[in-house]
Amino acid sequence: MEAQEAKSHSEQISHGTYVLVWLALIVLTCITVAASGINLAAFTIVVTLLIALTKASLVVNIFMHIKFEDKIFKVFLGIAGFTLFVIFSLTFADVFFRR
Amino acid sequence: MADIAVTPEHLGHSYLENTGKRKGIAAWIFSTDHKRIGILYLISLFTFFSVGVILGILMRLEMLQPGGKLFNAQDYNALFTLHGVIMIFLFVIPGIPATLGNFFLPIQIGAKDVAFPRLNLLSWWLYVTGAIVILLSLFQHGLPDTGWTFYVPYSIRTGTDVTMAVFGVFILGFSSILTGLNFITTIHRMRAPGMTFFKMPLFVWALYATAWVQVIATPVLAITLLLIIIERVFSVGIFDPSKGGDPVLYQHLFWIYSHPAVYIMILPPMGAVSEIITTFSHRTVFGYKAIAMSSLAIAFIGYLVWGHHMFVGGISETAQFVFSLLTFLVAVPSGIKVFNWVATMYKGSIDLQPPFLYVMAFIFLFSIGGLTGLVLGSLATDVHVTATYFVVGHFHYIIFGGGVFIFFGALHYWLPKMFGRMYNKKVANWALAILFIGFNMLYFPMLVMGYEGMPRRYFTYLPQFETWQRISVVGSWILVAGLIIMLTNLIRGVFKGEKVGNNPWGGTTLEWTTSSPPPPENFEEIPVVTHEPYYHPEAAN
Amino acid sequence: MLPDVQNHARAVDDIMRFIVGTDIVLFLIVIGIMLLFVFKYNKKRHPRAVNIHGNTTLEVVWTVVPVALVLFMFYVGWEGYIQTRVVPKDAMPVKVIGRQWNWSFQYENGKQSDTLYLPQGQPIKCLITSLDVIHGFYIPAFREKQDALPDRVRYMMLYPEKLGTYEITCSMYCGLNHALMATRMVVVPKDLFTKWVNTGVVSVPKVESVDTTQAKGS
Amino acid sequence: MSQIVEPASSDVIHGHEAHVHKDNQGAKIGMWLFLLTELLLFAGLFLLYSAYRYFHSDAFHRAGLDMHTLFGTLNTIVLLTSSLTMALSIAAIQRGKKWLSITFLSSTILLGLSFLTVKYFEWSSEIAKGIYPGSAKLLDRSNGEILFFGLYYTMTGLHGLHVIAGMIVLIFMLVFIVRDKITKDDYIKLENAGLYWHLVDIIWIFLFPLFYLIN
Repeated sequence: MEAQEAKSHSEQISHGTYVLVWLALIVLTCITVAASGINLAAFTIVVTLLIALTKASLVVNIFMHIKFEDKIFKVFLGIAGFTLFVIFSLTFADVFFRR
Repeated sequence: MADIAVTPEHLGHSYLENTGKRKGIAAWIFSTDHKRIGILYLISLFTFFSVGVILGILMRLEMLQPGGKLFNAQDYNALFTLHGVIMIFLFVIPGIPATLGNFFLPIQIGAKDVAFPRLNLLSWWLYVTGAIVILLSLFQHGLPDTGWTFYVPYSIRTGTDVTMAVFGVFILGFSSILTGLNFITTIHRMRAPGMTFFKMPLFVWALYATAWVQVIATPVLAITLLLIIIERVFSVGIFDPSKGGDPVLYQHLFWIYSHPAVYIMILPPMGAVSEIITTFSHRTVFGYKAIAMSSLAIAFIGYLVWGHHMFVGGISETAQFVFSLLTFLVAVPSGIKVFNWVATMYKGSIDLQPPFLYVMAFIFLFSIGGLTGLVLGSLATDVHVTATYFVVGHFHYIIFGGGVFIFFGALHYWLPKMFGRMYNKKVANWALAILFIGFNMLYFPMLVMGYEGMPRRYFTYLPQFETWQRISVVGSWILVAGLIIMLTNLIRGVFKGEKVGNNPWGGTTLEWTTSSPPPPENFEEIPVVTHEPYYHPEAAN
Repeated sequence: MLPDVQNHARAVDDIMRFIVGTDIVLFLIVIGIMLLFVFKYNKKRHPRAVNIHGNTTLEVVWTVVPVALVLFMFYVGWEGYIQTRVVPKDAMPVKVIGRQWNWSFQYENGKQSDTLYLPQGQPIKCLITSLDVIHGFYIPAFREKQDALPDRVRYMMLYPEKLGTYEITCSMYCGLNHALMATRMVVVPKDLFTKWVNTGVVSVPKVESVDTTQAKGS
Repeated sequence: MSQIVEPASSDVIHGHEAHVHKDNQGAKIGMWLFLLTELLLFAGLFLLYSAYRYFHSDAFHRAGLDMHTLFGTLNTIVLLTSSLTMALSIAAIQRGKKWLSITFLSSTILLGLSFLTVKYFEWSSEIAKGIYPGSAKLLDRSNGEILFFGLYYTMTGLHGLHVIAGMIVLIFMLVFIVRDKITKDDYIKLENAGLYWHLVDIIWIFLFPLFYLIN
């Protein structure tokens, strides 16, 4: 029964959408390479990471169908994202403030 | 799941009888039946537990007098390393989830098996492989001597066979991850009709929280250990200070896993305690939702406190502030659980059977462990007592006095279900009394010695500690006597015990509705759940 | 317990007493109530149980009160600790160098010693580092400890008030002779210390002649 | 892998059809949980990277000068394209187009192979320059640079191992499709293998700017 649901979810995506997403990914890659050439000092890393995040969310949402999946998968991703946030922020509570 | 018919051929059979093609040991070590896998784990776990106990006894024996008369420094260092690695990674972490969890999780939610039975079997094989790899490290270049924490840079520089031991632990990590994801999927997908999340037994809730910790935390340990191997074998600069590395970052990564691992060790016992207390109080549990939610809260806050292992290790003052604060907060949900358990006894009709007595011992010992934890969470006092015997005493109170005592208690609780036979209850009570006395004699002196400044991992000590050390050594003998009596009694019960009915204790969760021992399919008919897990119709409302 | 050797050690003991005292009270309450219930609601005395699903007021109380209590404990512990991180201007720096498996100490004028001689009444800033693996610089009588890291210099404050000899041990496992990586800290009068640190020939109280038991606990 | 994507049951012992438990959603949940563990495995490395970059930001930039942005960009495009063909392969099997699916899946595997080939040339060129773990030339450089290259080899190496693992899984899937074990009605294995492949892609999306776009 659930298999039916899952199937209908992913079938909503057409070949065209996939190709469009791929094009967007390639364009974003080119932008990020170009942006890294410009000297934006500390912002370079912020810009490149933001672009990487955008690319990753495209892959997760469309290629990996998360956009069309049940809520539970989004909850799982949320748990992982939150864990990452916790691990990084607490470690950096040390790293940033070392004397 | 519910639409699957049970064929009558299973009526009267139990999972213990071979019905398939395989015979003898092969019918067990290749079985995908969660119950058989649970038993396999049980046997392997207790084998390694015995090894760990022997190592522990030898360590204590060394402390009979100062000066390292029995072992030299190298041997003693290997002893505590192996004792730690074996007890932590081969016994307590797989612990209740792999054994009793495997056995009872599907039954308690009314399922036929876990979601991925073959993966479950693979987990056991990975466990065995990991254990063998760790044991192989004994025969290579000398026993590993880093302590179970494998702190860099010592673990990178020592000439002993750390690589092998670390690789073994790495494999065990995978076993743990697979068990965790299996349990989460099982709980999400395989609950019997009517079994909503808030009708699940609290043991299942505890396993659910634990499984999340296993899935989310273990990979961090895996990569950390892998980095040690990469650094040792390929001399890649990652943690070694001579190549610019930062050993404190290793400690961060190590404890990001290893602190939550404490909750892998203690949450399942907490779940079992909730089961046992309600069963023997013959009433419903007090504050079901609070207990269920505090399992998740503990698993979650358990992630935020790893830094308290490093208060003197070189983290910033900001980090010290944050981690100390969060550490104190994690005490609260554990406290809530204890209060709820005690409140569950209120106006109950308490039957003082061996499992319940284990729970009383647990509440006693776990309270001491938890309350000494407050001393360690407080920065001013932690600086003094950390890395001393105080810490050793504290975590043995938590993990051994808390977790492992309930492992024993839960075995006493569920053994009649698993094998359809009862152990000798009188002997069980005596064994518990001996264990309890031995335990306190062994570990309470450690708290005192720690406060007086006895650092841990010393093969010798100053003469002023001699009295306390000797009390502790004698305590270890008593404890072992208790262990032997208890295990012998249980094993005897499995084979020769008196036969008992399906529900010897008057339990209300689903496992008590099926036969003892359960049939291969767990239930003759898939149960339909209509009421709360701890519904005692005989009690007044 | 351990001797009064510096203000901070007394503060730590006070905090310890406060936490352990609270612990004992809480412990007795929990265990007392448990035993009372086990006795009162035993099957024989109380054959018919009552299903009680919960009590919101009670549950809120036993959540809020512990939160307040642990927050207070946290505050006390943090205050006690952060005082020790203050470095007075007149602090005398002493380099503490750990290596497998001994400690050595270096004074401002370059004098080196295996025993830590300190002048009485002088704030000391120990600059702790290691030459190989991580060690733990631990003076139990002073309730102070910091890890010695190979790549960094970390500090720890000492305020020796009383003359005497005190144990220094290694608290972080560092290999074969970890347990033997011990030395002593000797607090001597200021004038004697000045002479010693400048010439090294003045006889300071011999380690053996000092009653060491006072530094080693009960 | 196949254990993860394949829900089975205890019928091995009893050998009757009655309770073969087929739960695609469950299999997908299991797979996602597995992906989360992979994500957190790499998270440890990213954490190390970010801390070390904070400590040694100048040295990291200096070390970045020795990186081949071209190889990195090329590989990014290769891997993104392989993700596209992977997704298309699943879309094809959903529509029952077996041979189209096989074509796309094979191109995914070939793209994975090209990724590894580029990686081979990239590493060879670094090693030819004398930059490899433990080399005298590397140890002469500053601590931050040693760490940068240590992490570079570890992270791209581990990622490369994941690409190899993914390719092996995909080859199995290819065989399954050819033998009609994966069909229009039962393609969960392929879907889960695809999820794995996309995850490997996502990790690379983050590795790329951190190592190749730092100069």
